[in-house]
Amino acid sequence: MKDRLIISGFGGQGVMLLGQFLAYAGMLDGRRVSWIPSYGPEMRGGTAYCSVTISDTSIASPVISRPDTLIVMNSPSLDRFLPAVRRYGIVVANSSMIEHIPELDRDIHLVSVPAQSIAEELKAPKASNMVMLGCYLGIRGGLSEKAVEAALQKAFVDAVKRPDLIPINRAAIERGRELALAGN
Amino acid sequence: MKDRLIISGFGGQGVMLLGQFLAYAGMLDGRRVSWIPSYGPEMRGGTAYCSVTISDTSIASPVISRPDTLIVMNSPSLDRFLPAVRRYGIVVANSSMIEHIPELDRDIHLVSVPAQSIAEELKAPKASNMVMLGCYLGIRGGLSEKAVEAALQKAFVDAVKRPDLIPINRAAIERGRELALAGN
Amino acid sequence: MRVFERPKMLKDKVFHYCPGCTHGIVHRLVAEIIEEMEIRERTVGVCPVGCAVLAYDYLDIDMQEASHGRAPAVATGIKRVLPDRVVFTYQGDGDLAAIGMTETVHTAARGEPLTVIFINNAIYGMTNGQMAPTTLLGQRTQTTPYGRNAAKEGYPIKVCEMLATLDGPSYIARVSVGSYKSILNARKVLREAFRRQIEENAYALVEVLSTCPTNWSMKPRDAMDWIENEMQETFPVGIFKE
Amino acid sequence: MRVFERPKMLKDKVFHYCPGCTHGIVHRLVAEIIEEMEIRERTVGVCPVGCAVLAYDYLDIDMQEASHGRAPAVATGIKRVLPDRVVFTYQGDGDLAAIGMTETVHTAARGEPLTVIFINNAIYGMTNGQMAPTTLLGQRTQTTPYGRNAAKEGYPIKVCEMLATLDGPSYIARVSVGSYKSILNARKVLREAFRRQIEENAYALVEVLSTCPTNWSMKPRDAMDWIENEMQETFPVGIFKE
Amino acid sequence: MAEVIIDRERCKGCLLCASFCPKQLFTLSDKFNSSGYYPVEIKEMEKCSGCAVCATVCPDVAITAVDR
Amino acid sequence: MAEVIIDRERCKGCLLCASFCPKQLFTLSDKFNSSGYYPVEIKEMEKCSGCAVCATVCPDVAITAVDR
Amino acid sequence: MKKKQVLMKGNEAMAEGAIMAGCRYFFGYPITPQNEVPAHMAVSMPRAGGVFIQAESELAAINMVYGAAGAGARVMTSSSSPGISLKQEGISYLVGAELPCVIANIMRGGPGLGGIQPSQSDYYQAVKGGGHGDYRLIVLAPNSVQEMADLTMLAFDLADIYRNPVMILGDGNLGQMMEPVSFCKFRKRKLPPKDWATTGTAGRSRNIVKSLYLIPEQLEAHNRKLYRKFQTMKRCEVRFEEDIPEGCELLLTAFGTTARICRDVVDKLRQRGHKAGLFRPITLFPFPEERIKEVSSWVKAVMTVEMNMGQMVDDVRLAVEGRCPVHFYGRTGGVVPSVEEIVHEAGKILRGIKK
Amino acid sequence: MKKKQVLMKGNEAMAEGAIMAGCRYFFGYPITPQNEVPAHMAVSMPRAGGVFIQAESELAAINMVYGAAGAGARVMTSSSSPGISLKQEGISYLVGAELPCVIANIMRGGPGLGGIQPSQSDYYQAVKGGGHGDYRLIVLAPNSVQEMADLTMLAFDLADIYRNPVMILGDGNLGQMMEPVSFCKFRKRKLPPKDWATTGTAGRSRNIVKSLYLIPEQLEAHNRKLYRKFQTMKRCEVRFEEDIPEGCELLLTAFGTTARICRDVVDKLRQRGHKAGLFRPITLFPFPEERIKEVSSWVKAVMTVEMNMGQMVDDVRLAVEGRCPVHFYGRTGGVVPSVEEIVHEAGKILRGIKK
Ligand SMILES: Cc1ncc(C[n+]2csc(CCOP(=O)(O)OP(=O)(O)O)c2C)c(N)n1
Ligand SMILES: Cc1ncc(C[n+]2csc(CCOP(=O)(O)OP(=O)(O)O)c2C)c(N)n1
Ligand code: SF4
Ligand code: SF4
Ligand code: SF4
Ligand code: SF4
Ligand code: SF4
Ligand code: SF4
Ligand SMILES: [Mg+2]
Ligand SMILES: [Mg+2]
Repeated sequence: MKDRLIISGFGGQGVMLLGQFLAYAGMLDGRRVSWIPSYGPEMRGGTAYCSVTISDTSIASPVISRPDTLIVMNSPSLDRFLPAVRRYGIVVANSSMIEHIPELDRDIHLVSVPAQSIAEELKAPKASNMVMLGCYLGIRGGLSEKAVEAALQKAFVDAVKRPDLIPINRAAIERGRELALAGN
Repeated sequence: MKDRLIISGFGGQGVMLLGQFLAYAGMLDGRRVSWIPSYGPEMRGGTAYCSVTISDTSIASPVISRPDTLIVMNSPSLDRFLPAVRRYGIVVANSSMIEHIPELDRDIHLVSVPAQSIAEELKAPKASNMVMLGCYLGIRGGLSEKAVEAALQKAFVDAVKRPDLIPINRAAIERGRELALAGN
Repeated sequence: MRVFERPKMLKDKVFHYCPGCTHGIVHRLVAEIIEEMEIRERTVGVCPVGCAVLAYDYLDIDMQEASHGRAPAVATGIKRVLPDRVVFTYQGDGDLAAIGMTETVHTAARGEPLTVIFINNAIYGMTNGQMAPTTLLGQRTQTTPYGRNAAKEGYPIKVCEMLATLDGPSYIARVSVGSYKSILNARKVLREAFRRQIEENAYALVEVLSTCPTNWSMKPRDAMDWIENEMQETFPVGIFKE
Repeated sequence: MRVFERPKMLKDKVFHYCPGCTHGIVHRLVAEIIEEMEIRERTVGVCPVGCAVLAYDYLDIDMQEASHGRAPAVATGIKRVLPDRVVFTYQGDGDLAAIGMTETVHTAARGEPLTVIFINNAIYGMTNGQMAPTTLLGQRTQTTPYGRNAAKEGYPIKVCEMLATLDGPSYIARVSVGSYKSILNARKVLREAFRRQIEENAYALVEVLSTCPTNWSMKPRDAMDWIENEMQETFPVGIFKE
Repeated sequence: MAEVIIDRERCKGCLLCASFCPKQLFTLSDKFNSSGYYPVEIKEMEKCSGCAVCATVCPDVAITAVDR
Repeated sequence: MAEVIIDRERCKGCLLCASFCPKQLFTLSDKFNSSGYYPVEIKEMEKCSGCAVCATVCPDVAITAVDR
Repeated sequence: MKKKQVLMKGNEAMAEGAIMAGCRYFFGYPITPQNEVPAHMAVSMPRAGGVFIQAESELAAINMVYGAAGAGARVMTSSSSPGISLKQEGISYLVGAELPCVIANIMRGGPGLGGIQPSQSDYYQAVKGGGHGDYRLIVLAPNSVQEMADLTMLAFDLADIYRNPVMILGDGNLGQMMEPVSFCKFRKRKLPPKDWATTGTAGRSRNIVKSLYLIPEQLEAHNRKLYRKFQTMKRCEVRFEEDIPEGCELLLTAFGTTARICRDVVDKLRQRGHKAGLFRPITLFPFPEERIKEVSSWVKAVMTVEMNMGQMVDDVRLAVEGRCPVHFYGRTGGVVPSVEEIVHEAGKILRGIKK
Repeated sequence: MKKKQVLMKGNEAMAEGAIMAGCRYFFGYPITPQNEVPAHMAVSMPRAGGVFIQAESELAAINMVYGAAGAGARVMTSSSSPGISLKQEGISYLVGAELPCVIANIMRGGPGLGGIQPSQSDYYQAVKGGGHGDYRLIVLAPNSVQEMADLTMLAFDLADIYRNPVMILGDGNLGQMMEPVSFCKFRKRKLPPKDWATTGTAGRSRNIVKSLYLIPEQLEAHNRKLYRKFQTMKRCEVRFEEDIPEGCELLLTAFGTTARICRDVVDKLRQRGHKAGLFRPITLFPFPEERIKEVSSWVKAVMTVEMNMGQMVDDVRLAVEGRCPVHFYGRTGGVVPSVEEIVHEAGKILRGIKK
C-alpha cells in the first residue's frame, strides 16, 4: 500500500492535526510515513495544508506533487489542488464549506461530506476534521482500529491533556466512516 | 635608472616621510614611483619601514623583497633587512643609533652617517631623516635639485604648514650629501 | 455625514494580521495622521522584519523593507539623501530592542530627524511567539516555556526610560492601544512625533503597547485588557522626554 | 620593604601601548585586584578588539579574544559553562558602545554575573583615532576633522547613565585614571565590581575615563589633565547604580 | 440617525467592536466570509448612538460609522 | 630611606612619573633603550619620600618603590 | 526487535540528537523555518541540566557559542539563511580559534529577506566559506528526519576531533517534515581532553583562545596548520551514498531534500528502461570529488539537481573535469522540484545521449 | 600634454574616485587597512556637498547604504575582511532589492581577527557569495593606485546600469601604497532615471524597495530575473588584461597585487628563455572564463598565484576543464610572495613540462 495525501483547509480547521494523526497511525501500523506541513505567515487567515505519505516500502520523495488522495476542507483548497490529483485518485471534500463542487472530467473518485454540519450536530464544531478522517478511512481502509485508537490517545491525551475529548472525536470518525461506507 | 629602496627605523624617526619625500621627488622628475608603508600596531614603539621604487620604466611589482638600497635608522632595522640587500647594493646606516655595524662579507657599499648627531648639531634633532636622505642623494644621484626643492615645499608647506622648517631641513640634506661625497 | 471612515491612504487589501491584532489599529492611526498632515506624497516609511513586514501592502506611500533590526539605519540613509522628506520606521520589539538595539540607540543619540513607531507586544509575533526583550517576568512564551525568569532570562528592557537618558532625542513617549481611550491618546502622541520631525527636524520615538492575541493565547478583548492591567505595570504609559 | 611592586600576574612583556597611555594603569589595577582577591586560577578574561586586543600577552590568566564588540556575548558563553569562575571583559568605547551596544545592553539586562571594564578614551585608539560614541562635542578626530558636531554626528553616549535604567545590573560606576587620586579611587571601585560578581553573582560595569595621548595629540600629562578637566564635564565620575 | 457599516469581507470576527460597543449591538453572523471568518452583524441598528467606538477599536478598519 | 627603581627597558619616557612626583626628581636619560625610547632617571635619590606616586601613575609599571 | 520510533519534525530530531550527543549549551535566535529547534531546546535543555539562551541576535548567539566552546563545552546554534549570513564573521572566528561547535542552517529562499520556503541556495556560503579568510567547515547534508538526528550526533564528534565548526545544512522541508525516528544510544568516541579550553589556570599554565596573529609568517603558519586539517578531513571524512548501475547512462547528483526526490526520479527512469544512477554527497565539505572523478570516466552524463540556480554543480564540474557532460536542473525561491519535471528534464538529456 | 599627477594612497585614490564619480554618500566604520577611506571622506564629502557618516558598525553602515541607495543616491561603503563578513546579510538584501551601490573590501589576513597585512583570501566570499541565496556581485580587482580610482569610477556606472552592488576587491597593499594618479574628468554615461527610488509619491504611484516574496513562484521568478542580469554581466562586462606569447608554455594567472608581482616574474622567466605569459582578470565576477578556456587548449600549463590557499584557481580550473594542468602557488596570512619564490616555483613546473 502506498497513499500520498494532501490535506488542506483554512487555518483553524485542523488539517495539520488530521495529517499528523494519519502519519502517526500509519507508523503504529508498521508503515513508513512522512508528514510535511505548509508553514509560515500564509497560514494566518489563509489556507494551510500538509502532505502525508503512508507506504509499505521506504519513502523516497516525501514531497507530493501529484497526490493519490486529496482531503479538502474549503473551496480555495479544492481549486488549488484538484488539478494535481492523479487519475483514479480520491477526493474527500467538506461540502459544508464548499458550495460548488465542480464537475469532474477525469477518473477521480469524489466523496463530499458535510463535515461541518455533522460536527455541529455532534455538538463538536471543531471535530469536522475527524469526520473527514473517518470518511477517508472508510474509503481507503488499510489503517487498523488499534492504530487509530492509539492516535486518538496521542492527540488528545499526550498532546493536549484532554481525554474527555476522545469519545466525541471517536464518534466523529465513526460518523465519517459510516457516510463513506454508505456510499455518501 | 631603477632603484628599489627599503627605509627603516623606529616609529618616530621619520622614515615614512623620508620615503614619501623620495617618491614625490621622483614623480616630479618624471619617473615612475611607488611607496609602500608597513602599517599597523607593529609601528607603535616597534620598527616602521617603507618600500620605495623609483624607475624610468613602468613598475611591475611595487613589493620589494630584495632592495637595491637600504636606509636604516636603527639597529633592529639593519639586522632585519641587511640580508635581503642585493649584490652591489647600497646601505646607508645611521651610526648614531647603530652601535655595531657588522662586517660585510658581500659586495655591498655601506655608508654610515651619524645622522642623529649631525641633526642635533644643526639644532634640528628631528631632521636626522633628512641627513640620511642627503647622504643617499649624494651617493645615488639621479634626482634633480628642482624636484628635491619641490618636495621640501610639499613636505613642510603643503602638508604641515611650517615653511620655517625648510631652511634647516635643506641644511640637513646638504650636510648628508656632503658626507656622502666626502666618501663618508 | 460620515463620522468614521477608512483612511484613503490605506490600500484596499485585507490585513494579514490575526483577528483582533492591534497592529491594524496602529496602521490606521498612522494612515490617518499622514492624511491629516497632508504629507503622503513626501513620506517614506521603513518596514521591519516582524508581523508588520508587509506594511507596504497597506500604506499607500513609498516604503522600504529593511533587514531585521536595521530599520533605523535604513531610515538614516533615506533621510540623509532626502532631508525634506518625512521618514518613519515601524518596528516590533524584537526588531527594535533585540537585534536592532545598536541602531536604535545610535540613531537616537545622533538625533536623526526620524519618527520611530515601536510596537511593543511583549513577544515575537511573526515567528510564533518567542520571548521578546520586553516579555514580562513570568510570561510564558515558546522560548520561556516555564515563564520568563529574571535569573536566567533577565529583565524586560524599558526602551523609553533608557533612550530618555540620551541627549539626541527630542520626544520619547509610551502609549497603549489597549482601550478606546488609550487609542485616542495614542493618536495624539503619534501625531506629535511626526510634528517634531517635520517642524523641529528632530528625533521622536513612540512606544505603543500592542496585543498579540495569537501568541498570548488570549481572546482579543482579554489581550487588550492585559495591556491595560498587566503590561502597563512594567511599562507605564507617559511622556519620557519632550 | 617594597611599597610598590609589579604584580606577579603581569607577564614580563613590555606593553605595546603608546608612551603615557593609561591602558597600562588599568591593566595593572586589574592584575593587582585579581592577585589580592586570590582568584587568578579561576578567572577567565575576555579581550576586546581595540588597543587592548593583546591584553592576553600581559595578564597571566586564561583569556579569550572576542570579535569586535562581542565580548559580553563571549563572556556569557563562558560564564554559563563555568558559573563558578570569575569572568570579566575589558572593552574600549568603540567595542562596547558602538558595534557592541546590543550585547552590552542585553548582557546588562540579563544581569549576567560578569564584570565589565569599559575603557572610555573618547576615541578609537587602535585604528588611529576615529570618532567614538563617547567623543566629546567639538572634539577633532580623524573622522570628525571639523570637530564633532551634534547636528551631524549626534551626542556622546553616556553609557553608565543609560545602563542604570535597567533592572539587570547590580553595580554601575564611572571612574577616572587621570590623576593619582583618581587612580586610587578607580582601584576601589574596580575591586567592588569584582566582588559583586564573586559574592553576589551579579553584573557590574565600571567605566574608566582613560587617555589616548597619541590620537588626542597631547603630551601624556596633558591628556590626563584633559580627562579631569574636560571629559568629566560630559562624563561625571560616580556610582550610578548600587 | 446613526449607522455603522461593516465590511463583511474585511471582518475577522474578533469581537473587539462587540466588546467595546456601549450598546452591545454586535452579534456573530453564522455565515463565513471568503476567508473563512464569521463576521459580525448588527441587528438593531436603530439603537446605535453613532459614537464610533466600534470603528475606533476595529483592528481591520472594517467599520464605517455614519451619522445622518 | 626610600628608593625607586626604574626599569630602563620598560620605560617609554612618557614623563608621567616626572610630572606627578611631588619632589620633581625625574629627568630624561640621554641614552635610548633598545626600543628607541629615552627612559627617565633619578639623580638625587636621597630626596625621594617613597610616596610611590610615580609608580602608581606609571602606565608601563616600570617603577618599583622600596622603603627601607 | 525494532527500535522504538517517534514521529518528529526534523528540527526536533536535530535538537534531540544534539542533547543525546551531550550538547548542553544552545544559543539561538528565532527564525522560520527552524523555530522548533530553540523551542525544543527551551523545554528540554533545562531538563537535561543544560542551558538554553535566546540570544539578542544571531551575532550574540554565535559569539556565545564561541565563549562556551572556548570554555570546553559541547555547544550548538541554529538559524536559517539571513541569520546564517549574520553569523559569518563569528564562524570565521570560530575556525580561526579552532573551536568545535555545531551550527545548523535550515535554508530558506533568498537573497535578502526572500521567503521562508525550503531552498538549497546557501551551498556556496556553507562550502566555500561565506566569511573572510581561508577556512572550511565540515558540512553535513541530511536527507531525512532520521539523519537530522544521526548526522547532528556525528557532527559533535567531528567538531571535537578536528576542533572545527561543523555545519548541518538542512532546508525548511527537512526541518518541518515529520518522520519516524529512532534514537540509538549515543556513544561518544574517546576524544582527547580539551586541555586547551579556558577554564582557569588552576594546576596548569594559561590557555588563550584567539585567532589574532599579527606577524604574517605566524598567521601563515596558522593557516597552513588549518589547511592540513582540511586536507585530513578530505582524506578521512568523505561520506556519500550511491546507487550506480553498470553502464550508467545518466548519473543524478543531489543532496538533502532533492536527493530524496531524485531517488523517485531514478526509479521512474529505470522503469522506462534507462540506466539511471544516483549519487548523494552526505558531506558537502569534504566533497566526494574522488568518487565522482572515478565514475565520471565511464558514465555517459551527469545531471545535478538542486533547489538553487546551480551551486553544487560547480563542485561536480571540478571533479568531472570535462570527462563527461554535466547538466544542471534547478528550482529556487522555495519551489521544490517535482519528480515529474526532473524526469522530463532527464529525458531530454537521455535523448541527447542516444543520438 | 601629460595629465596632472598626484601622489596618493590607493585608499585615498578610491575615495577621491568615488567623489569624482558623483558619489555623495559614504557610510563606513573604521578598520585597518582601509581607514584612509573614511578619513578622506570625512574631509572631502562635506566640501563636495555630500554626507559622510561614521556608522556605529558595519551592519549599520551597509544598511544606511541600503536606505540611501533605495532613495536614489550614488552611495558607497568600504571595509576590510571581518567587517565585510558582517555585511553579508546586508549585501544579500541589496542584491535582492536590486539596489546599486559600491562596496570596497581592502582585504587583510584571516580567518577570524587574523592580521592586518594584505591578503586575497576573501575571493570566494566576494565571487561566490558570502551571503545567503543565489546572487552575484560585480567584482572589480584593481592592481594599481590608478586603477583604485578608475575602477571605482567605473563601479558606480556598472552598479546603476545593473541595479546591483559592485565590489572593489583590493588588499592592504593596494590600499596603503602610494603611486602617482591622474584623474580624468568623469563622464557619467546616460543612464535611465531611477524612477524606482523611494522619494515620496508626488506625481506618481508609489515605489517599494524590498526583497520579500512570500510566494515561492514569485521568488523564483525574481531569482530568474536576477540570474538573467548576471548572465548579461557575463556577456558584456568581462574585463581582463593579457600578455600571452605564441607557443606559451606557462601561463600565469593572478589578480590585483599578485598580478603586479607576476608581471616581474614573467619578465624574469622570459629573460631565461621561457615562453611565459600573464593573464590578469580585472573582473573576478564575471570571470573571464571564455578566454581562459580558449587559451587553455594550447598553452602547456597554467599557474595561478594568489595570496591565499587557493581560491581563484577553482574558477581557473572550471574554465580549463582539464585541457591542461593547472598549478597553484600561494602565500597567505599577510605574506606577500616574492618574485624570486614564484620564479622558483614556475621553474619547477617548466622543468616538468620539458621532461
Ligand atoms: C536576521 C534575521 N533574524 C531573524 C529573523 C526572523 N524573524 C522574523 S520577525 C522576527 C521577530 C519579530 O518580532 P517583533 O520584532 O517583536 O515583531 P512582531 O512580529 O511581534 O510584530 C524574527 C526573529 C529574520 N527574518 N532575520
Ligand atoms: C568587525 C570589525 N570592525 C572593525 C574593526 C577595526 N577595529 C579594530 S579596533 C577598533 C576600535 C577600537 O576602539 P576602542 O574600542 O575605543 O578601543 P581603543 O583602541 O580606543 O582602546 C576597530 C573599529 C575590527 N577589527 N573588526
Ligand atoms: S502573530 Fe501576534 S502580532 Fe502577529 S499578527 Fe498575529 S496577533 Fe498580531
Ligand atoms: S593609540 Fe591611544 S589608546 Fe591606543 S595605545 Fe596608543 S595612546 Fe593608548
Ligand atoms: S457606533 Fe457606538 S453604539 Fe453604534 S455600534 Fe458602534 S460602538 Fe455601538
Ligand atoms: S472589530 Fe472589526 S474585525 Fe473585529 S469583529 Fe468587529 S468589525 Fe470584525
Ligand atoms: S616615590 Fe614619590 S618622591 Fe619618590 S620619586 Fe616617586 S613620586 Fe617622587
Ligand atoms: S611614568 Fe613610567 S614609563 Fe613614563 S617616564 Fe615614568 S617610568 Fe617611564
Ligand atoms: Mg513583537
Ligand atoms: Mg577607545
